Amino acid sequence: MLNPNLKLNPKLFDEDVEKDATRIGFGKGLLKLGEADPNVVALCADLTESTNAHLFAEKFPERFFEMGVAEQNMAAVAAGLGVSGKVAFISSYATFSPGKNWETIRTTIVYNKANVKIAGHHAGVMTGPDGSTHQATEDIAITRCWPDIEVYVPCDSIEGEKATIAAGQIKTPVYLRYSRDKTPIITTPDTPFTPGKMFDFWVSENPQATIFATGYILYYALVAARELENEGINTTVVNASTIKPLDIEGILNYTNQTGAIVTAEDHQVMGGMGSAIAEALAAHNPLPIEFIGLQNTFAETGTPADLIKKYGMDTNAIKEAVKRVIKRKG
Amino acid sequence: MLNPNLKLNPKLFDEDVEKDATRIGFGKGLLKLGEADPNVVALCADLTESTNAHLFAEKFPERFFEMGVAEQNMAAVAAGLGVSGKVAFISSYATFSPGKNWETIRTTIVYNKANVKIAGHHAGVMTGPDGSTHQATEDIAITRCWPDIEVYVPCDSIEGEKATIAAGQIKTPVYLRYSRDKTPIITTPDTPFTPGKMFDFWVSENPQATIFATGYILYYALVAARELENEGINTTVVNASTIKPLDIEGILNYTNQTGAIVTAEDHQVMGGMGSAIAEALAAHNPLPIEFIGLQNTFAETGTPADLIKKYGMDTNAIKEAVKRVIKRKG
Amino acid sequence: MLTELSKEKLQELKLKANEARQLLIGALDAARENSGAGHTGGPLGMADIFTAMYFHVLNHNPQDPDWEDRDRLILSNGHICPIRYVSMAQSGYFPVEELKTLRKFETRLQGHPHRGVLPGVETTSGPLGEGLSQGIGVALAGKLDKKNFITYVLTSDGEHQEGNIWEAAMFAGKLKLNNFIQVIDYNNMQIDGNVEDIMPLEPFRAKYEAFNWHAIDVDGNDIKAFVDAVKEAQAVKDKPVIIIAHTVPGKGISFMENNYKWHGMPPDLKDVEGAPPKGEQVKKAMEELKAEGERIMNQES
Amino acid sequence: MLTELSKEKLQELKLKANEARQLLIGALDAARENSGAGHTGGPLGMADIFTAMYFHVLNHNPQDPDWEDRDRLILSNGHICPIRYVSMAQSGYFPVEELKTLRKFETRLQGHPHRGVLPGVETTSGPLGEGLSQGIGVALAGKLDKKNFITYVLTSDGEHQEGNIWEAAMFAGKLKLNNFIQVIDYNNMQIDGNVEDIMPLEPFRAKYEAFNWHAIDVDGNDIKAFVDAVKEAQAVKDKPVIIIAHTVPGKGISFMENNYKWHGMPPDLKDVEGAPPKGEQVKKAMEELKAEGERIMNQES
Ligand SMILES: Cc1ncc(C[n+]2csc(CCOP(=O)(O)OP(=O)(O)O)c2C)c(N)n1
Ligand SMILES: Cc1ncc(C[n+]2csc(CCOP(=O)(O)OP(=O)(O)O)c2C)c(N)n1
Ligand SMILES: [Mg+2]
Ligand SMILES: [Mg+2]
Repeated sequence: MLNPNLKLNPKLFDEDVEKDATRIGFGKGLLKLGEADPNVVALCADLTESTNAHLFAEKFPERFFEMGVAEQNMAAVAAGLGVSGKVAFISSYATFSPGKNWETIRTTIVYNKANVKIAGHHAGVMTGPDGSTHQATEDIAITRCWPDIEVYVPCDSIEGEKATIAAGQIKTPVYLRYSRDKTPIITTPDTPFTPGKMFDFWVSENPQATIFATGYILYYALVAARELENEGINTTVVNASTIKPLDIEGILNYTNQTGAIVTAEDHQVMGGMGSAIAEALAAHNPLPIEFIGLQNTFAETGTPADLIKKYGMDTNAIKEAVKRVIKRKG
Repeated sequence: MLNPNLKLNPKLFDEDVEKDATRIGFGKGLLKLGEADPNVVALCADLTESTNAHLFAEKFPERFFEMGVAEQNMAAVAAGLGVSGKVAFISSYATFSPGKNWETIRTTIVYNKANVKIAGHHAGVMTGPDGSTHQATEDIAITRCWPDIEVYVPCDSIEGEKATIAAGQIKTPVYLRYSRDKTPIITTPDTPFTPGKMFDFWVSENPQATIFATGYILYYALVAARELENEGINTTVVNASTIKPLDIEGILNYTNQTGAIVTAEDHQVMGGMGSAIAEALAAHNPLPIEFIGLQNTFAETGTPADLIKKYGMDTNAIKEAVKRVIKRKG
Repeated sequence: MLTELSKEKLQELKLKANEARQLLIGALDAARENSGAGHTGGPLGMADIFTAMYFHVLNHNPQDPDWEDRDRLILSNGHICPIRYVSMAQSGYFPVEELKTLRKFETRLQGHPHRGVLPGVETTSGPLGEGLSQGIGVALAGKLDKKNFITYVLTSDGEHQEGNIWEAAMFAGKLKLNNFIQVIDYNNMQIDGNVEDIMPLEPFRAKYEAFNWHAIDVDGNDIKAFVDAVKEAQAVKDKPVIIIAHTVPGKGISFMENNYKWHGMPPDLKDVEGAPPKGEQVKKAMEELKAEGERIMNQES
Repeated sequence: MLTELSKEKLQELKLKANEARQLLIGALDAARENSGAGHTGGPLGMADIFTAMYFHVLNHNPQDPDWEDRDRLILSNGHICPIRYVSMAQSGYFPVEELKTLRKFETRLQGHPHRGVLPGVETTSGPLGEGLSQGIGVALAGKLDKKNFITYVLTSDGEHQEGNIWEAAMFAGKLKLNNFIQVIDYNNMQIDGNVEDIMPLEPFRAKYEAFNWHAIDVDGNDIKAFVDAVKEAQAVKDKPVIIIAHTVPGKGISFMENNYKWHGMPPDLKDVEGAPPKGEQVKKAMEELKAEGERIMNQES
């Protein structure tokens, strides 16, 4: 069942569950930060409405910088602001930022310890019809490898807002990952979001497998858990909304009993969230993992639903993976 | 003992073992490719001598393009050449290429399937005195997450030459990683280099642990294995010179008996070669791993020896890791 | 060398361009159905230039898209690919009906163009600022192979805010590349607004001249003037050439012209100020285009 | 406002610059010992400008490096940091003896400057092309905080081949940023050769003017002329300003001047054509510098 302590959305499994995009949470969180702290500034590279930075831009025009289509300059200007007492948010699509400005961020923001938050939008194949050039499917891999940055991937719009605000409250670099389409609201304003901590959103007696899901795909994982329960298979589902710092204690706790893991992310399997968990377990307690995500392939144009299905990231795929991994326990 | 079938350097463990930088192998390999195939072209971003592209540039000036300090343009121009029947090599320091042109490479080379090889130099902390901005310590992570690219990390200058030539002989993108300083020659011209295949350079009866090492650090691993043998600990040491495609069969074979692994790389542990092996084992046969590499930190200015020691990547560190991982089996 | 553009040919091209706009609206209508998205403003503005390219300027063979002596048309601002697809369909690269698959799952007409899936598409694009460099690479390969083809690269004003473009401009200037012509869609439009408000490019011509290019300003919606500009460009041998094509985004549809809201939205997706209500936009657009088609037809011939 | 540069002050600055060059050679001599590497050509060429900055132009306090009203000096071409370190030591940011730790393991004088390890270093740099943007960000923070400090950004000609620089130039032009001055080390040298051979920047001034900057050309090895240029720059209020400092790389040491081989090599590392043999380079360099110091001293005073 849904963890009763986490105050999750009671209507989550309704047909007409409320939906919203995680990027909307970014817009709201950024606006609130702007209201609370005059040192918060925002920069955007010609995608102000699409990334939802426009709420902030309209309210605080003097603290908003329109950078045009220039992601490198955006990152390094933000770095200059970030070493000068400002809390700078930069937003674009994740393929372009941190994609086109990867090294700029590495040197001027991460190594330089500038107070800058990188908001990467249009994550994953669920970006849909724009096709693979616009679907960020390696952004977790290329940011989590940096020392000292934090990486948050909210599961819904409400957590998106919380993650944005949490990022604004620490002084070091954070990478935030948002997606484009509306997805089910999983949490409520009262659900905890704590950087560096993973929560078990689905709990059951004697679980046989643990599913770690990051981002909107958590919804599919929860639906999978519910359906599996009806088939007599109990699982734990964990919201991996902080990928860095990695909650190693949590991971060990949630997997100790099950000894079998499925990771689910709309991202390449190589180097992604599942990879981070594989590293942690190999170092502490090696266990079998089935990885849900892109299997060494680019995607293509299509609706989110078409693509999520074709590339094996939907509820069914997760259920199959759970069954496979349980078998592997031997 | 050194695997007698692989025709390795018999003087490897001598005090005065011959040394050379892997980048020298790049220069030689590129020159040979240029001699064999008039369609081979090379581009460099104001580091012609340092990356050893000058041998090619001097011999084939009309097929060499000096790009100035402009890594994005270099990548995309190469992509244009690569879709037009040319085999294009681009060379710079790896922090800058694939660092400053990461997305350019993703779209115009990798997704576009252009016949371009990315030669990334000055890999790892062993780059030394230039400091962390010039030490590429995330380049494996940010390239191996791309679909369909191949990733080679030669262990010495001779393998560097072979890897370069092998890259020029396939029609798809390859990332090649080279290092700056002179390091011991481990192989001979007769040692096999086969993309996608890992060879066991150190073999022993009833090995208790398997060490995977990538790049020059393989030397430290071999020395560690030899010293451990004297202490009564038998190991297998594998040259992980192709990181992608990953030799899963080989990995399973080399670890089946030992059930305990050490990975060693001059790179962040997060997302690196060890991470790739952790992914593969979690998917097929989960085993304990001790990871040698940068532990979520940037390095600094220093001599290669100082840095390799401080950041725990030398022979001693590998030996300790082997001992730790063997304990974890029990 | 370009053949002379006769009066008859010009009228034919104008009709083709009008047909292209109609096909484009049809394709975007389908794209909206297929996936709820599609770019309208830029493609409409570039319909005249694409028509001129595919039906007069380019030395190409739709039956043999990989013909090694073909002129290369590299589209850097990939998001305007719908108009390229239309011109390609009109030329015979693929059936016109296939235009209805724009942005549909498993289509060859990807949301941004991808090399390999549709013969005739020379490079993958979408991320801005990368096509000028790619085109230079293609042109250099032509030089190395002693080929006579010309590489045309189409770029946009918005993407000139990307540093990569200026790296490429500097490199082409160094090379004095002369088998290569850039055409920029200078429409003063990008996503967040007008280019001159968002990140001004003016004085634009002076920039290219300072990067050692020959620049030609032209009305990009005047086919005759554009063809003349290409002719002038082909004659320049000591510098790379940029044709600065001043175009009207949304050209041909009164309620779309010069309004940046139409950058990335297909008709009938939303109500838009100054436009017919959602549900009537396609109809109204088609009416306007058909009337314009009649007008061209009746222009003395 | 800058105070007038008296004759006495000018002579003092010239002596400081001469001392800086001597300290620099000493630091590089040590760097070679510490780790076998170090940049020589660029730092020597910029010794006069760094001296003018630290001892006349900058409003700063070595005893309080984080003073919030200090002028900011951002070094974009990080590899020339040895001369910054020298000026900082001369100013009292840290003991002159510490210069001998250049590029030594666990030193504060990292091979490329790193913010945080040495108070007074404003930003991390080394990868080229990023400092102009960082400086703009710093200047914007100054505006937001209604501070009067000026942000000076030092860049190099080689790094003007990076697109990032032109993105930044375009942005500063849009902002008409006027609490901000760029000084470029226009020395026609980069690693692979002379800039004008490798990737020409000329006509350079025209480029910046086309990007809406005010440009001032000056002899970067003439302290008086440079200070005058800064004065002129400070007076421009409707545009960002670039001071194009024409410098001689290797300045002050006959066998190093204008030879790009000295870009990234410390003295006495290798035999170099036209230079004294390895082992005598430091000695010879110091002799030349000392002689020049005497000459300045004896210049009427
Ligand atoms: C590198 C990059 N950054 C951002 C985008 C998102 N984007 C797509 S089109 C566009 C506007 C560019 O202006 P322009 O090409 O002039 O647009 P048009 O004239 O067609 O409206 C932007 C910012 C992108 N495709 N690539
Ligand atoms: C992005 C990037 N690419 C390459 C390098 C390597 N590099 C260091 S200095 C240099 C030459 C740049 O020219 P310039 O700054 O004018 O050098 P100088 O005048 O000091 O010789 C290069 C290419 C770098 N530091 N950063
Ligand atoms: Mg435009
Ligand atoms: Mg220079």
